[in-house]
Order: sequence, then structure tokens, then C-alpha cells
Amino acid sequence: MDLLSAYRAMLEIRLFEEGVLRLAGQGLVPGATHPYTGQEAVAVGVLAARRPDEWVVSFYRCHGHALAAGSPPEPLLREILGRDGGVCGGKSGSMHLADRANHLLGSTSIVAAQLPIAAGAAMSAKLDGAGRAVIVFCGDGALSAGGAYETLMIAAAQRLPLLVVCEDNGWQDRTASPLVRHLTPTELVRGLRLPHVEVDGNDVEAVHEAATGALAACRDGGGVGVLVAHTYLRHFHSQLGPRPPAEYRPAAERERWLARDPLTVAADRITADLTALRAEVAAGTDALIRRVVDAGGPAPATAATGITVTGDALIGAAR
Amino acid sequence: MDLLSAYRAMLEIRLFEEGVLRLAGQGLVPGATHPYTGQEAVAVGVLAARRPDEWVVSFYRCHGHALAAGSPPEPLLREILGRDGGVCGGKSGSMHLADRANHLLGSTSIVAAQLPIAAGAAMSAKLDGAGRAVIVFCGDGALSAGGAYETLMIAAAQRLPLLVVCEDNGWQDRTASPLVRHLTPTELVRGLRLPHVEVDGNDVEAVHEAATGALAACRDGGGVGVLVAHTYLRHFHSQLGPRPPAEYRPAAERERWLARDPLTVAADRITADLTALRAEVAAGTDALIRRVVDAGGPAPATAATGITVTGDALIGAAR
Amino acid sequence: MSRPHPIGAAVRDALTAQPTMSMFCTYQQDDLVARYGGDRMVRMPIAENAMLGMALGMALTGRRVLVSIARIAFLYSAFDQLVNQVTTWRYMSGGQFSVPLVVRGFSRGGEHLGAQHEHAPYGLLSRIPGLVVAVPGSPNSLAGLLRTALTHPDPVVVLESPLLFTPDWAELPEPEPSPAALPFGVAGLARAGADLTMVGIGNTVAACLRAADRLAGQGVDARVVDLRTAAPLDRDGVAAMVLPDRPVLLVDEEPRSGSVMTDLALHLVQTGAADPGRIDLLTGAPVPAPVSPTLLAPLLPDVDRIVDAALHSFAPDLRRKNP
Amino acid sequence: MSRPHPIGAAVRDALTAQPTMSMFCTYQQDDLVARYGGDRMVRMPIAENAMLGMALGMALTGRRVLVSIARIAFLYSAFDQLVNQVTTWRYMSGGQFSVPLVVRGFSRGGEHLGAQHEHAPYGLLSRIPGLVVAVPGSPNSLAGLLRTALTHPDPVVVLESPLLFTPDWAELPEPEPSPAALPFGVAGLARAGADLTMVGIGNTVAACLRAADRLAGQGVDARVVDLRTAAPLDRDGVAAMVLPDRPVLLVDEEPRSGSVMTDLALHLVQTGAADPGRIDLLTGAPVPAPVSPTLLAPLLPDVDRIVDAALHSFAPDLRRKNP
Ligand SMILES: Cc1ncc(C[n+]2csc(CCOP(=O)(O)OP(=O)(O)O)c2C)c(N)n1
Ligand SMILES: Cc1ncc(C[n+]2csc(CCOP(=O)(O)OP(=O)(O)O)c2C)c(N)n1
Ligand SMILES: [Mg+2]
Ligand SMILES: [Mg+2]
Repeated sequence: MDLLSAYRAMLEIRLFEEGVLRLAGQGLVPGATHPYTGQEAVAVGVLAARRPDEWVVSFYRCHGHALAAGSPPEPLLREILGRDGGVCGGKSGSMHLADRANHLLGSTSIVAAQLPIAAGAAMSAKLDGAGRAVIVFCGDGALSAGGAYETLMIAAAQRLPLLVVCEDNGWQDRTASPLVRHLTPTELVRGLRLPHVEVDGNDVEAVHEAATGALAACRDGGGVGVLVAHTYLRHFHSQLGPRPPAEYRPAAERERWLARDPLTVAADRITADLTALRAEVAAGTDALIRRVVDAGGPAPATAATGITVTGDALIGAAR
Repeated sequence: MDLLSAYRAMLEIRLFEEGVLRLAGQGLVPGATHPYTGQEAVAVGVLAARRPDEWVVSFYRCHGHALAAGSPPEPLLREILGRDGGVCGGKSGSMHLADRANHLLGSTSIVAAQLPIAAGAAMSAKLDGAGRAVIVFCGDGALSAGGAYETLMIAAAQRLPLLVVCEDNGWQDRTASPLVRHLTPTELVRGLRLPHVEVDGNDVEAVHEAATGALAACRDGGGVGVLVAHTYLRHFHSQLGPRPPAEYRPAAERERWLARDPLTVAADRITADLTALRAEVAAGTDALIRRVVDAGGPAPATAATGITVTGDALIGAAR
Repeated sequence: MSRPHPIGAAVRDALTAQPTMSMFCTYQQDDLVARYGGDRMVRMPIAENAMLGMALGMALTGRRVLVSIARIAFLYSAFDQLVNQVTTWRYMSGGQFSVPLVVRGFSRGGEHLGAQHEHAPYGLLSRIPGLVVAVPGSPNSLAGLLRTALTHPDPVVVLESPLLFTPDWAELPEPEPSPAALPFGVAGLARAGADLTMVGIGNTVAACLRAADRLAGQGVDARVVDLRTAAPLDRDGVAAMVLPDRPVLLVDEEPRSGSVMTDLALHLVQTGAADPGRIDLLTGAPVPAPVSPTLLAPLLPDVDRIVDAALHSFAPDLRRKNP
Repeated sequence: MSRPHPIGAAVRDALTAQPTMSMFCTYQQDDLVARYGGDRMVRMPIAENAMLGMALGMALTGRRVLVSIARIAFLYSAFDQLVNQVTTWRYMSGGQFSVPLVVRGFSRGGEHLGAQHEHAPYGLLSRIPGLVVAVPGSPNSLAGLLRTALTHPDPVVVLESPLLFTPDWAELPEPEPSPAALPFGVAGLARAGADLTMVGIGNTVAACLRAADRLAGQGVDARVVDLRTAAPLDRDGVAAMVLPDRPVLLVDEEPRSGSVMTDLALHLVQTGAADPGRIDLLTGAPVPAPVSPTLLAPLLPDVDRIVDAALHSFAPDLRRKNP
């Protein structure tokens, strides 16, 4: 992984997400948005280690994962704003992005539900026998869900080529994770005897190195692996409606983490001047936003289509 | 605990269960029966350490737990045979025994569902502040269920006075447990950093000692504890209909375990002559079975009552 | 000063009156913790299945639990406990135990969160024997039904539309005179009227009331009935409230197939309360909720469509009255 | 030699024809492992939620999965995956993915396992948009519907009555001439008849056919319709099959409230296919299943009750024909 491209990829996510938050403030984002700001190094570092034909599975905080998986920004933003030409036709919105062309299997807004789905994709990969792994992202709170445990245990018993990337930002919405679980993610997966690696999630190079090793093990038949990335949300859990939520985290904690922003960490290691790059990415993002904001909505006639392949007549009588 | 009474209690369970199996062979048991034979030392040893006002929660293999909890055998057998005067009015049958008078909260036939329910009872006990614990039984396979994990984790975070008794018989129905999980029950609860104790489940004295210690810790605010009892089913997982299932376990394994039958283990330590005791228990069980077999069914008019307290009119229109 | 939302007092009154009542939540409300203590306001991880099972265990041991599940969408993660444990324990035990347990959570309305969050499954839930399914259509109705739920000895699910909590909640049509307790299984007359009857549930109650205002401007005087609970379903009450020999329009955001409204319509027809030719249903499409508002709009009944259905489906009948 | 149960060939043919098809199970069948390998017959722990989620993940990546969940009762443990993931993924992704996934399991019938095991929730399941709910009423129908399910590109749940697997399964009334694939959403004419129409689903199909034999002995010639799938529900097909101007009896083991049968009855009435006064429903009681057979019997429709309902509810109509 080239650090400069990684920086660029992180910056693209950062500005995309800040743009989405601005748009949300203007009431232009239907539903909720869960900004990925602050965690960019995880998606970028991990997915730089992935082969393009390996499936990625995400959750509601999926914009960064989608971009890092190579999904083009415009259909993503159109989707997030509920406009015509969205990658999912306006049906997924912010929380359920899927892009088959770029091997993004999808994203779920039910905490932890993505984990068994990814394990199933990994079972396919195992049966395919082509040495492919599957990468799934989840939060630290998600590991409390029974479905997460079931998945980890089955993946271990079946030696599935699955890399679980746990983005440990210390919080689950407005609840500090230690208040509701006596084990950290690392303690948990160690306790379950799963191959795992812990990494500074704000250091894109460290993440990339760890992911490269973990993915190699998965592909080589080492079975499920867990990568625990310590990171932090720059903004907040989510925004529903035009106003951001009230701050809920201790100021000292925030300051400590924000001083270690993943973009700063990377930029500090880059000797080249980043001014032009920054201007270029900013201009690109601004232009993208303008284009999408001017677009109309998807055709209403598509609303009741695509529930089943076999024809929507089969779904039962409408009115 | 007095070993002689423990032996008697185990024998009562053994003969009760063998009686039920005979009745099942005659087509007299509606539904399935999951014999407790072979595991008697667990129920008897654990529940001898329980205070009578501590709730017990069980699962489908509940006859032995109910008897050891002090539930009188006749209403239990009436329930199991679907006769009049059953402890649950004929509605529970073999798998869902509950006896409020003897603090048996109930039993569930959905694997692991009893665990959160027991944790809730333990939350009540904690709020009551009277130093009572709650005892819940489960199988080894049950620990693979997401609900079991969720419960253990919450019970740990909340320091609930809950004793989980895992009856590790090595099998989950016809599947050998190691085939579907990479950790034994002990490895699992150790990994989750739960206070636990492992014990020979066929040695009623050892079980009792372990349970006494574990329960004392629960009552003293030590939080959830797990007692893993290694044991084995003398007969088989379950019988549905008049014919027992085909044997599914390796002969060598069976022989090894059957040689260590909990009744033999106890009897070998008792110097007194057991002949009279055995005859007495056998006669009592036979008489019980005759009485119950001669009984009629519950009144059909009670079938549609007792769904809600507020009156069954509320449950919606019948025909 | 604007009046406080009536839900607050409903919850606080119950917590005050019942010292053995607890609340389970993933989001702990500071004000309630301050008032009733963190012990009773139990903070839970993301583990809805265990959360509901634990609530059952507490209920069986003599305590009442209010499970604040955040969204009804998350109740599917606890469905075994709901269907197989919570609603069967009393019956299976032969009546030895009661289950005073209430689940409340957001249903759907105006949020555009998509297929996995937007659920108002009162039709599906009403198929579970022994479960009360409350579907309030206004802020007072919400408080009233929750008050009843919180003294009810059996399990209740309350589906709370987010529309009842928007900043403008006080502008919603309010058919209930007060936030006092409302009985289960008793539909309410939300608006008197003489020309046609509209029956709503949840979000469609406000929509029907607004449609009735519009219809009034066109000389049509619509009666509106609020079902209030999907289970028990007040079939006879509705049959007694519909205007005899006048059209009946049943309006539901849920899809039609096997809905409470098809059940009700059949009852009205079979009891002679409504004429088969003069009863119509306006329902949601059987489609997972899309996020884009442009796509969602055509899938749900709205005020325009209700007015339209009332005027067109029943044109001859209404003309009969307004020559 | 007695003929083998047609389900065996249905499963084997699919596994043979589709090398990328897998089966998930908690109980591994030795014969299938021997034939298709342990890799494709995946043995699972007791973790239905993950099991269904994994099946979805395999389906999304181009493989078909048959989830042998043992009992439909255990599907509640996987309900989030069913309602929020399996049946939404295609729609939410804007049609990028198909979900060729089949869940099969025992429903209920003759087993006396009680409230937590005895479920045939086709009414409830039919409220999930996008899900096919197959409810076979005979061995051939089971094989036929499963065959279709195993080539279907969308999720299907097959509710298999244990009555179709008893040692005497071959003695069951068999309305289907062969175990060949049967289409979804197409009700079948299970018995010709001229005096009244009985409509059944699942277990009530055999009960209706047996009742029809008894009625024949009394000079009443009953037509029997088998719904075959609860979703899609073949409203128009049934409307076309009911005898005009003759009584219609809808027979369902599920409780009446909001059932497929109330839906169907309304459709028959609104389309004029049946007269409101000559349509009747005979349904199960809304009660969790008790174990004691003495208690269960009064809660479900049976042959006696069907014959009785046919003769008494419609006495005037039948007399009209048999003077
Ligand atoms: C089953 C379920 N329960 C609750 C929620 C509500 N919820 C959404 S995000 C969230 C917190 C998740 O925290 P974590 O897994 O740490 O991920 P993060 O948001 O911090 O990235 C909660 C409780 C949900 N979406 N799904
Ligand atoms: C949720 C659920 N899935 C599957 C089953 C079917 N089942 C009944 S018992 C059993 C095995 C349980 O094994 P274990 O927990 O070890 O207890 P044991 O029967 O050995 O005492 C299974 C799979 C069930 N009852 N509930
Ligand atoms: Mg987090
Ligand atoms: Mg076991």
C-alpha cells in the first residue's frame, strides 16, 4: 500500500462524510446517517489488502467501507440522498449500501446481522476453493449480540475464510461499551480462542499490515480471524433529521483521540506537500455534491418492483 | 447433604424416568420424553444445596429437576401423561414443567431459552436484596445458542446471583458436541472469564460440594457462576412415540460411562444395606404409575382458558 | 409554555406507583435514572433476545418490566422469547404465573430509515395468542394505552409511531380528550359524522381525521373510528359504530393481505353492519420500506388518497345525500 | 414393497441437479452425506439465527441453500434474519441480488409437543412481503411444492406437517396425481363436487377430503379446494373454483383472526363468488397448543366438526338440493 494513495482515499472519505453531514443539516438526507469520520484508516487500510473479487460486508456505518471498496462516489451519494441513479435505486439509503460490481455484498442496519451473512459468503468462498477470503466490518457493541457469538463459533468450527474487522470505538451509540460488557473485544475473542490481532486503528499503515497478515492466514485455510482496530468517531454516532445530537462523550476523551486523527497520523509521515491534493479532492467532492443535489428522485413506478425475481404479482394482492 | 437421602432421591428419579419410558413404549405419553436417567446426581447434588425459596429454572429434560426441587411426583406424572390433576393442568406435558409452590419457575423446550428467563429471576433476586440465588440447568449444546451467550455476558456485567448448571453429556441429540463447537463448556466459560467450577457429574457428593460453594458465592454478591457437570445419558436423547430411537453413540463410550452410573457411585460409598430402600421406592413408583394410568384426562372446557389473566375474551374472536 | 408530551407522565406515574417496576433499555434516560435509580433503569447491551427473556423472568417473579426496545424492528431479534416464552408461560403453567410485561418501541412514520427499521407489524403480532397489540394514533391515545399496559397483568406490545414524537406532535389531530387510561379492545369514535365511516389504526387515524376535515369542506361529513388496539380487535364495537347504510372505508398502512382490516371488513359484511358493495379498503403496499421519499410516498395511504377514495369509491352514495 | 416417501427424491434430485446447492441441518442425514459429501451437508450447532444468516450469505454469493431447521418453531429464533435480511436484501439492493433460499421444517400435527413446538404460522409468515409460504396438504403436494421451492429464485418457507411423515403417510388422502413440481400461488381442485365447496390448507385438506367422503355417504357431494400456498394466496383461483350459489366452508387450523381465510372470505364476498350468508369459517382456537390430547381436541377443526358444519350451517341450502 502506498501511503499517499491511502491518505487520498481517507481524505475522500472524510470530505464525502463531512459533505453528507452538511447536507443532513440542510434536511437533504432522508433517514439517518452514521458518519465514518475518524475511522477512515480502518476501511482504507483493511481494504487495500483485499483482492477485488473478495466480498465485503458492512453495517449501517457503511459509506467509508463502500468508498474504500472501490464503489464510485456518485451513485453512493445519490443513494444516500434518495435521488435518481442511486447504487440501490433509492431503496437502501444511507444504511444499507450494496454494490455488486465492486463486491460489496451489502450492509445491514440491524446490529450484528451482517456477521452470519458474511460467514455464509465465506462458506461459499471455502466451497469455491479459490483461496478467497471475505471481509466483514462490525462495531465493538455488536459483539454483545448473540448472532455475533454464534457466527464466530461456527466460523471457528468450520474454519471459514472470514476476516472480522471490529472497529472498536469504545461506544455503542450513547452508551460507553464497558458499562454493558465486562470484556473488551480483544479479551472476548482471545477468550474464544480465535486467531486475532489488535491494532491502532488510526494508523493506516499498521492496519494495512495487520490486515494483510490476517487475510493471508484466512486465504491459506487458517479459518476465521478477528482484527480489532482501536479507533474513535470524530463526530458522533448518528444524525437523524437536520440537527446533530447533543455531545455525549467526555471532553478529555474526545480531545485525546481527536489529536490522533488518522489523517494527521498519515500526513505526518508524508514528506510531499499535500496542498494540491487536498484542493483537488475538495473540489471533486464539492462538484459531486452539487451534481447530486440537483438531481431528482427515482421513478415512483419502481417503488413496488424488485421485491422478488419471479414477478411482484407473486407477493400478494396490493390494494 | 446426607448420602443416603441423596441416593434415595436419585433412585426415585431413576425409577420415575424408567417408568415414564415404559409408559411411552405403551403409547401412554403424549409428545416426547427426554429421560434424565444417568444424570440424577446433578439435579440431586445441586438442589440439595438450594434454599427452598430460591427459584429453579429448567429445560425439556426437566423431570429430574422437578423431583429434586421437591415437586410431588403424582401431579408431575399426571402432567406428563396428560391426565387430570397434572401440575400444569395438562398444558405443559413432559417438557415444560412448572411448579410455583416448589419454586420451579418453569421449563422450556426451546434450547437455551431458559437462560435469560433465569437471569431475569436473578435480577429480581438481586433487587430483592435477600441474598437468594437462582439456579438454572442447561445442556452443553445449549451454550452454542446466541441467547446463552447474551445471558452469560449480561449476568456477568450485572453481577446477577445466577448459578448456571451445565449438564455436559457430550451430545446434543444425535450430534456429538465437539463436531459443532471448538470449545468445551469449561473452555468457553473460562474464556468468558466467568467464575466456574468443573465437577464429576456422576458423583452426587462432589456435585453437592461444588454447588454449595458456587451458590454461596452467588448469594454473597459474587455474581454469575457456572457449574459444569460431566455426565452422560443412560438411555438416549428423547423418545417421541412408542419406539425408542436407534442407538447413535459409540458402544465403547457408552460402556465406559455406564460403568460409572451415579447410583452405583453413591451406593458403593454407602455401607448400609439398600435392599429395603430399593424395594420401597420401586413399590411406591409402581403404585404411583397405576394410579395415574387409571386417571382420565383434564376437562376439555379448560382447554381455552388461562391464556390471559384478564379474561380469555380479550384474546380475540374464536370461531 | 407548550404542554409536555403526555408519555412522560404515563411512564413516571407507573414507576412511582409500582416500586417493583423496572425498565430495560439500551439508551438510559438520565432523568429517569436520577429519579428512580440505575438499579431499576437497567442498561442493556445489544442483546434483545436476552433482554426480553430477562424481562419475562422478572415478570414471573413478581416484578413488572417495561422493555424499551427502542424500535419494534428490533423485536424480531427477540421473537422466540415473544412467541414461545412470554405469551405461553401463563397458559403452559396452567395459570400458575402472570406475565406483566410491556414492550414499547418506535414503529414507523416519517423517518425514512428503510426496510430494516420501518415496521408497524400489528397484523403479524395480532396473530400471537395472548398478546395485546396497542397501536396508538395520537399522543393522548399513546399515553392512555401505555397507562393501561402498565397495569395490565399480561404481555402488551405498544407500537409507537415516531410521528407522535416529532417537534410538532402537539399539532396532531387529537381524538382523545385526555391522556387518561384507555381500555384495550375498545375502538374509539374519533370524529362524529353522518355520511360515511372511515376506520383507521395508528398513523391512519390522523390521516383519516385530516381527510375528514378536507371532506367537510366539500360537504361530506365523515365519521372516523380509531381501532386503538389491533388485538383485541373490537369487531363488534366497530360494527356498532359504522353508519348504517352508508359507505365504510378502512384505512391501513399495513398491506392488505390477511390484515386486521380484511378481518374487520368480513365481520362488518357478515354481521350486516356494512354492505359488501359499499365497503372499501385503502392499504399499504406489500413492499419493504424504501428509503427514498419519492419511492415511499406511493406505497402508503395518505390524506389525498383517502379523500379521493372517499369521494370516488362512494360517489353514488354520497351524491344520494348531497344532490 | 411400499413406495418410498416422495420427499426423498425431491431433495436428492435438487442436490444432484444443482452441484452448488448446500443443506444446513442440526441433524445430519447419513445417506445424504454419503451421496453428496459432508461439505455440502453442513452440520450446525443450535444457532438458528446464524444458520439462516449464513444461508442468506451463501445465497447472495450464488449458491442455493436448503435450511433444514427441524421445526418451524425454531424459525422464531431466526426471525430477524427472516424478516429483516432474507426477504429484504433483493429489494434493498435495488435488485442486485437474488436469494434462492428454502427453509423447511415440521409444523404441527398429531405430535402433542405443546405450545413451544407446535406451530403452523402460515398466516403470520404470509404477512412478510416477498416470502413464499408453502403449506402442503399431502405427500405429493409436499414433494411438488418443495421441488418448486428448490428451483425458485426467492426465499420460500415450507411448513411440513408431521402427519405427512407418519408410518401411515401412504394412507393419507392424496389429491395430487404425482409428486411433480407444483406452482406457487395456484390453488388446486382436490376433489370435484357439486353441492358445496370446502377450502382447506395444510392439515385441513386431508380433513376436508375425509369429511367429503362422509358427506357423500349422506348424499352431499362436496368439492374440496387445496390452497397449497398461503402466500401467494390464490384469491382469484379460489373464486373461480367455488361453486356458484352454493355454500362455502373455509377450514383452517390456525385461529381465525386476521387469517388467510378471513382474507379469502372477504375476497369471495366482494367479488360476488360467494354470498355473505352462505360462507362460513371453521378455524382453530387462538390458544397455544396444550399437550394433553383431551385439551387439544376441542381446539382444532376435525372431520366430525367439518361434517357437522357442512350439514348444519348450510342445512337449508343442502335441503334445497336434496329434497
Ligand atoms: C438489533 C439492534 N439493536 C439495537 C440497534 C440500535 N443501534 C444502532 S447502532 C447501535 C450501537 C452499535 O454500536 P457498535 O456496534 O459499537 O457500532 P458503532 O455504531 O459504534 O460503530 C445501536 C444500539 C440496532 N440497530 N439493532
Ligand atoms: C432453538 C432450538 N433448536 C433446536 C432444538 C432441537 N433440539 C432439542 S434438544 C437438542 C439438543 C440439545 O442438547 P444439549 O443442550 O446438550 O442438551 P441435552 O439434550 O444433551 O441435555 C436440540 C438440537 C430446540 N429444541 N430448540
Ligand atoms: Mg462502537
Ligand atoms: Mg448435551
